[in-house]
Amino acid sequence: MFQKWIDSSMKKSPWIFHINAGSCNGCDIELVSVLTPRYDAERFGFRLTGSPRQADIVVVSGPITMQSRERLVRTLAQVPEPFCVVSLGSCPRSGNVFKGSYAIDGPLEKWTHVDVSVGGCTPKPEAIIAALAQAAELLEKKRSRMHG
Amino acid sequence: MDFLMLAVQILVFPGLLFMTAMGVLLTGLGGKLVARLQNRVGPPVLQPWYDILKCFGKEMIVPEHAGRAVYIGAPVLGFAVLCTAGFFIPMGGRAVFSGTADVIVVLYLLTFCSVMAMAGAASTGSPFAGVGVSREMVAMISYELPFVLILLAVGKLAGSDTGGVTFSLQSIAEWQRIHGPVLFHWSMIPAAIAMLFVISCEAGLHPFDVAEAETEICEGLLAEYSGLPLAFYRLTHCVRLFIMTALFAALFLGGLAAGNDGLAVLLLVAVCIVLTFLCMALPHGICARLRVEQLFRFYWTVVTGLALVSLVLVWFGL
Amino acid sequence: MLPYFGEAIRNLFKKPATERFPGSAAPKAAECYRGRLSYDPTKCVNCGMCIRVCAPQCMTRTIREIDGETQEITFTFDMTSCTFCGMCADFCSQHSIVMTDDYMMVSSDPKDFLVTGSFQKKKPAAPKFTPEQLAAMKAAAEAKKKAAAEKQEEKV
Amino acid sequence: MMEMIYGQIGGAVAHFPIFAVISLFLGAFLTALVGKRRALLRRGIVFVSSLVSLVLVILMIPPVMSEGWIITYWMGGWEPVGQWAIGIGLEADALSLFFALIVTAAVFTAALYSFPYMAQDSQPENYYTLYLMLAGSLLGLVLSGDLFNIFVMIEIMTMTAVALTAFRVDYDGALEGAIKYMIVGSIGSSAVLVGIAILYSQLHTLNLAQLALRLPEANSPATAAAFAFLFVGFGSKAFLFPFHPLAADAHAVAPASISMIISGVITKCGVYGIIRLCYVLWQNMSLPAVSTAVTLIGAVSCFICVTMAFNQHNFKRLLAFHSISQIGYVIAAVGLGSFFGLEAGLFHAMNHTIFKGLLFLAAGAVQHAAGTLDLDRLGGLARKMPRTFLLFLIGAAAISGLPPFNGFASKWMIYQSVFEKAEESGNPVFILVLVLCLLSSVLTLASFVKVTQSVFFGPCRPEYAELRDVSAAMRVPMWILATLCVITGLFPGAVRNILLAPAAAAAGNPAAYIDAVFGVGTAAGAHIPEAAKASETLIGCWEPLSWLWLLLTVTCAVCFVMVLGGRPFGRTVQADDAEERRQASEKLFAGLPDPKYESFFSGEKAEFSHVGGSDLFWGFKYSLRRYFSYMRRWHSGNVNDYTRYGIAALAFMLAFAVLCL
Repeated sequence: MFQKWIDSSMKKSPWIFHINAGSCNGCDIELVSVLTPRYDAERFGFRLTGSPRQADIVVVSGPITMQSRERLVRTLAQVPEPFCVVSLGSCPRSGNVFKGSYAIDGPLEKWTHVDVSVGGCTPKPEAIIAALAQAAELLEKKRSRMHG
Repeated sequence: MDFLMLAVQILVFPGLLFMTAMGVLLTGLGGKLVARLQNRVGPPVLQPWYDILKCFGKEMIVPEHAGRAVYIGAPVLGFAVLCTAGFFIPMGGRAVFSGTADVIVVLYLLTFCSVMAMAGAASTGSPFAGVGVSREMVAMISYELPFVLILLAVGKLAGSDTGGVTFSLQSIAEWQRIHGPVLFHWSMIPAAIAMLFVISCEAGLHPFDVAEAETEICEGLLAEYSGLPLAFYRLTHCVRLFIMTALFAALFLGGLAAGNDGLAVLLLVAVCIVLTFLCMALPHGICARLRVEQLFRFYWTVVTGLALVSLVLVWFGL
Repeated sequence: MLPYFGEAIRNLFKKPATERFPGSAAPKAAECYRGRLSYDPTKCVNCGMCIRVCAPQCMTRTIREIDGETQEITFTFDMTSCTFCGMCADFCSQHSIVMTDDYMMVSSDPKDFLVTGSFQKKKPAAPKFTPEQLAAMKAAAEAKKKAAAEKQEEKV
Repeated sequence: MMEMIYGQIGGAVAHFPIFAVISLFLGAFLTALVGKRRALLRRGIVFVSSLVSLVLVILMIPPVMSEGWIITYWMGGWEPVGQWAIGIGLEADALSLFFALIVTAAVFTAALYSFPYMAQDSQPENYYTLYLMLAGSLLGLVLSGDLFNIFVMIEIMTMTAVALTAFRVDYDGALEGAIKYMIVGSIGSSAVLVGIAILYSQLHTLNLAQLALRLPEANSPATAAAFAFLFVGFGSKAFLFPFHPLAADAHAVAPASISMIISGVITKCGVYGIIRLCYVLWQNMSLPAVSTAVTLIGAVSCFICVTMAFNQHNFKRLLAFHSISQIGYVIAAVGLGSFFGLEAGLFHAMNHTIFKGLLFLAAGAVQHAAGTLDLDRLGGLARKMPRTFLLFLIGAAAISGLPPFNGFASKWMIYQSVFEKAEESGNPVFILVLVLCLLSSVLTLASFVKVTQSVFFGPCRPEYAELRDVSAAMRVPMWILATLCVITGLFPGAVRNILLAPAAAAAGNPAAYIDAVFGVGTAAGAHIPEAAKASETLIGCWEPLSWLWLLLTVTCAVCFVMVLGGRPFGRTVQADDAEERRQASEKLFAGLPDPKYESFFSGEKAEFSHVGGSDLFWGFKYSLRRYFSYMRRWHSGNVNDYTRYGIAALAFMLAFAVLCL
């Protein structure tokens, strides 16, 4: 019974950790604007944390550039289970206009399993909130799968 | 039989259960008020409870440089010591324990709680945590001076008729029962204002939480914490807010509901809510986080000045 | 007195300016907002201009022979690779690509991001003359024009 | 309040004071004689002599402390004739026995520590001879009832301490520290000598009891000058305000066991001298002028030393400055003149010897293992030396006054007594003193957080990778001190009744001191004020019951965590997509260790970076940078300045004494 409580609380307080894998900052500004009074993601318990150790949803933006690849994978390894990965905008999934360039290293899919992805080159904040809510739902399922 | 009564007092009423519930409620309400001040809807009032419960569910990663015993023990000990400090504060009438100098005991137990937070952070060995420890210590130095002056002022005022100085919260409560709350004596108004600032810095509330600055130093003290110890730190953060507001109520608004205890508890809750608004919501909604030496200079000049004013006034018997 | 103090207190009593998005419907986007593509295969003439102007090459075209002279052409637009610049919509002479205002492109599996459409197109009729004949006809026309020019000079 | 029993105590107990002192000096003589041959013989002699003196002092406690006897012993049987004390006498009343207990306990523990600590040093027999001479002189000073005998013991103490400071000559700065200590120490001793000369010229006697009898009515500017000289002499032994820079130079270079004795015991003899001076001889501590001056000196030296300790780079220099700031606490409490203040001061003096000794021994252990004491170059020793780390934590918690330890009990008694004195005397200087004391207690905590963070916590430096903890023999004395820390912290009431109340009563009651020498009733003739009323403030420390609940909540919380064993509450199977991520990171970090357990470096590879030493507390140091730069100029480090400050203090004290007394 206590496990169920914890699973439901996973959904209610998902903390976000944002990794900028070489993004043009368009998506980063949109992600932060989600916390402003107009869109207010905090009403669902979303909170931007500074350290991967306290992350539940890792939001990755930007095509995985060569420089940021190693740092991305290392930070993802340091996040405690269970957590979801959300790819923000077109770049992480396909490399967008930088596709095929020598400076980027494949879609995010190559490095980690992407749970939810948001389309749009700078997706609108409502789309981001919908994606985060979907990721939070996934968190609960992952947690319940984890303890059998 | 009184052992059982004491057990109930420890574990239920003014003890762990009541303090945790009040702490979580106050922090949640504070979060909501901050949101409303910023014209947004804000998280549900039980949000801190969900945060703590979620942290219980997360995996705990002990970094390789961390001393495992201190890593796990420090937050737990910090929380236990904080609750012990809570047992000394008369909540609605009488405290669980009361000695002759329990103001100094509360002061030192709160210091011990901060030291435990710092010990935990230092044990992880991460540079962010190291900077967090240094900032938390500077914050402690800055708010300890005015805090002591306020306690002296209240002790002096409350001891004026017994001819000495009382360091015991119990006798301060009795004095207020006779002469009315300390806050209503105009000479203590500056001390009350200074105490508001001390509460917000001691409980680590927004403009003064230089130690857990998530933007500048990646959660400072809690940079390496995840899972269960993190839950205890969040719990300590919530309960600390309640203990400081309850201390303010005990020091400045003691004897209002002299009669029955029920009214006194209700009054305590109301006072704590108002204080949460004043200390947590208002500053958070209005100004941004201070730098470390701005915080230090602010506390050692403005807040200490306020505390000194009321100490001098009380000293000359006003 | 304190900055924003008055405004903060006023906010306390105003209704918060938050869009209750998941509760209420998602607000409509601005009026010519470049959201998800919509592709109308019937209008498309497979000119390939969109593929030419698309910077991130988000569309792929596959042509399948059906029976000799008809081909089935399918276009798939990968929304996760699109930058929503609207170039394809501008250059599409037949206006078969239109940017709708649907911005809610959120899903877990990648297939939801693909906009596909296919149509069948007759092969163009075979040319009447073979290339050699064409060359010969051209040479004859050339000779005739030269002769006319010389006659012109004698008259002058 | 138990009354004093007069007359000569019968039986063997009368000879215990002289036996205790002689056993130490005899040990010194024997070590010099036969110590060169075998280490075991040497250690045996040292062990036996220090143990004998400790046991004798402990045996004296029941008669003197609880029954109220005052043991007097006359050298060579020269009993006083009429009201003239001819011979040199030892007089062990409750106050001197209290300090004797501190001396012998510290000497015994430091001896145990120095066996393994000095094992590799050359000529250990010289070390042990000087060590036992130092111990004997300390005990002699505390037990002697004759002022000149006290001066002789001061001389022996200073000279042996100087020699022992420079024992490890190859250690850089050792010789320089020793020379500075000798020069400034001799200034103090000569001040005491001049004081004794003036007193002898005025009163023609040097026996403490007779001085106490004759001084109140022989109040002339000369005796006031003598008081000033003696006060500055004893003050310099306790490294008080103008003499404190010397402490850092002397302690930082001495071997750990010796710096424990210097900071733990020699300073206490200075305090003992001042208490004897102001409470028993001149009985002028209750005068407002004297008590304000002494309390102010204590508070000022407390605050200055703690701010100086704040940005030290050397572990032992930091500890040295802290020991002087704790002595400042003791002097501030003693200077109050009230009975409760004296009790608080004595309690803090005892606690200080215990936790400061523990800290110095821990510093010695760190130096023994790591080889350096520079805070900027140490780091991450907690995982390599866990037991020393635990002992250091107990000492650090005790000195910064955290509740379950003894520092908290005595500091809290000091605050209460200072505020009561401020309340009763009404002059606001005591509020300033109280604020200075509370502020320095926070700064003490800050500097020990700094030491803990820079020496023990943080990632381990590569060069200390194969560092091992010190041997068990070194840790035994540290465990003794640690348990003392906890015991006196948990039961301050008991300590007060057994040790503190009789000692404070004896100090406040010069009449009994005189009667013990010259027979009952002599003091009554000369109008010696009756003993200061033992104030009835109920010191009820917070009851042990609350301890029970604190421990209960802690244990149930800890086992709650242990039961969970850190597993996130029943997690059994790895998250399903974790496998994918593991392969990806495997591909990228083939050779490197799994980054999951490295600390978060915002994505970078976790290299060695330790936040410690001087890059802590930037906010505080930046805000007070003008104060710190002034302080740095003032503590110049060359001996001429120190002597200049000493002479200036002497001149100021003379003027003050002659004018005000």
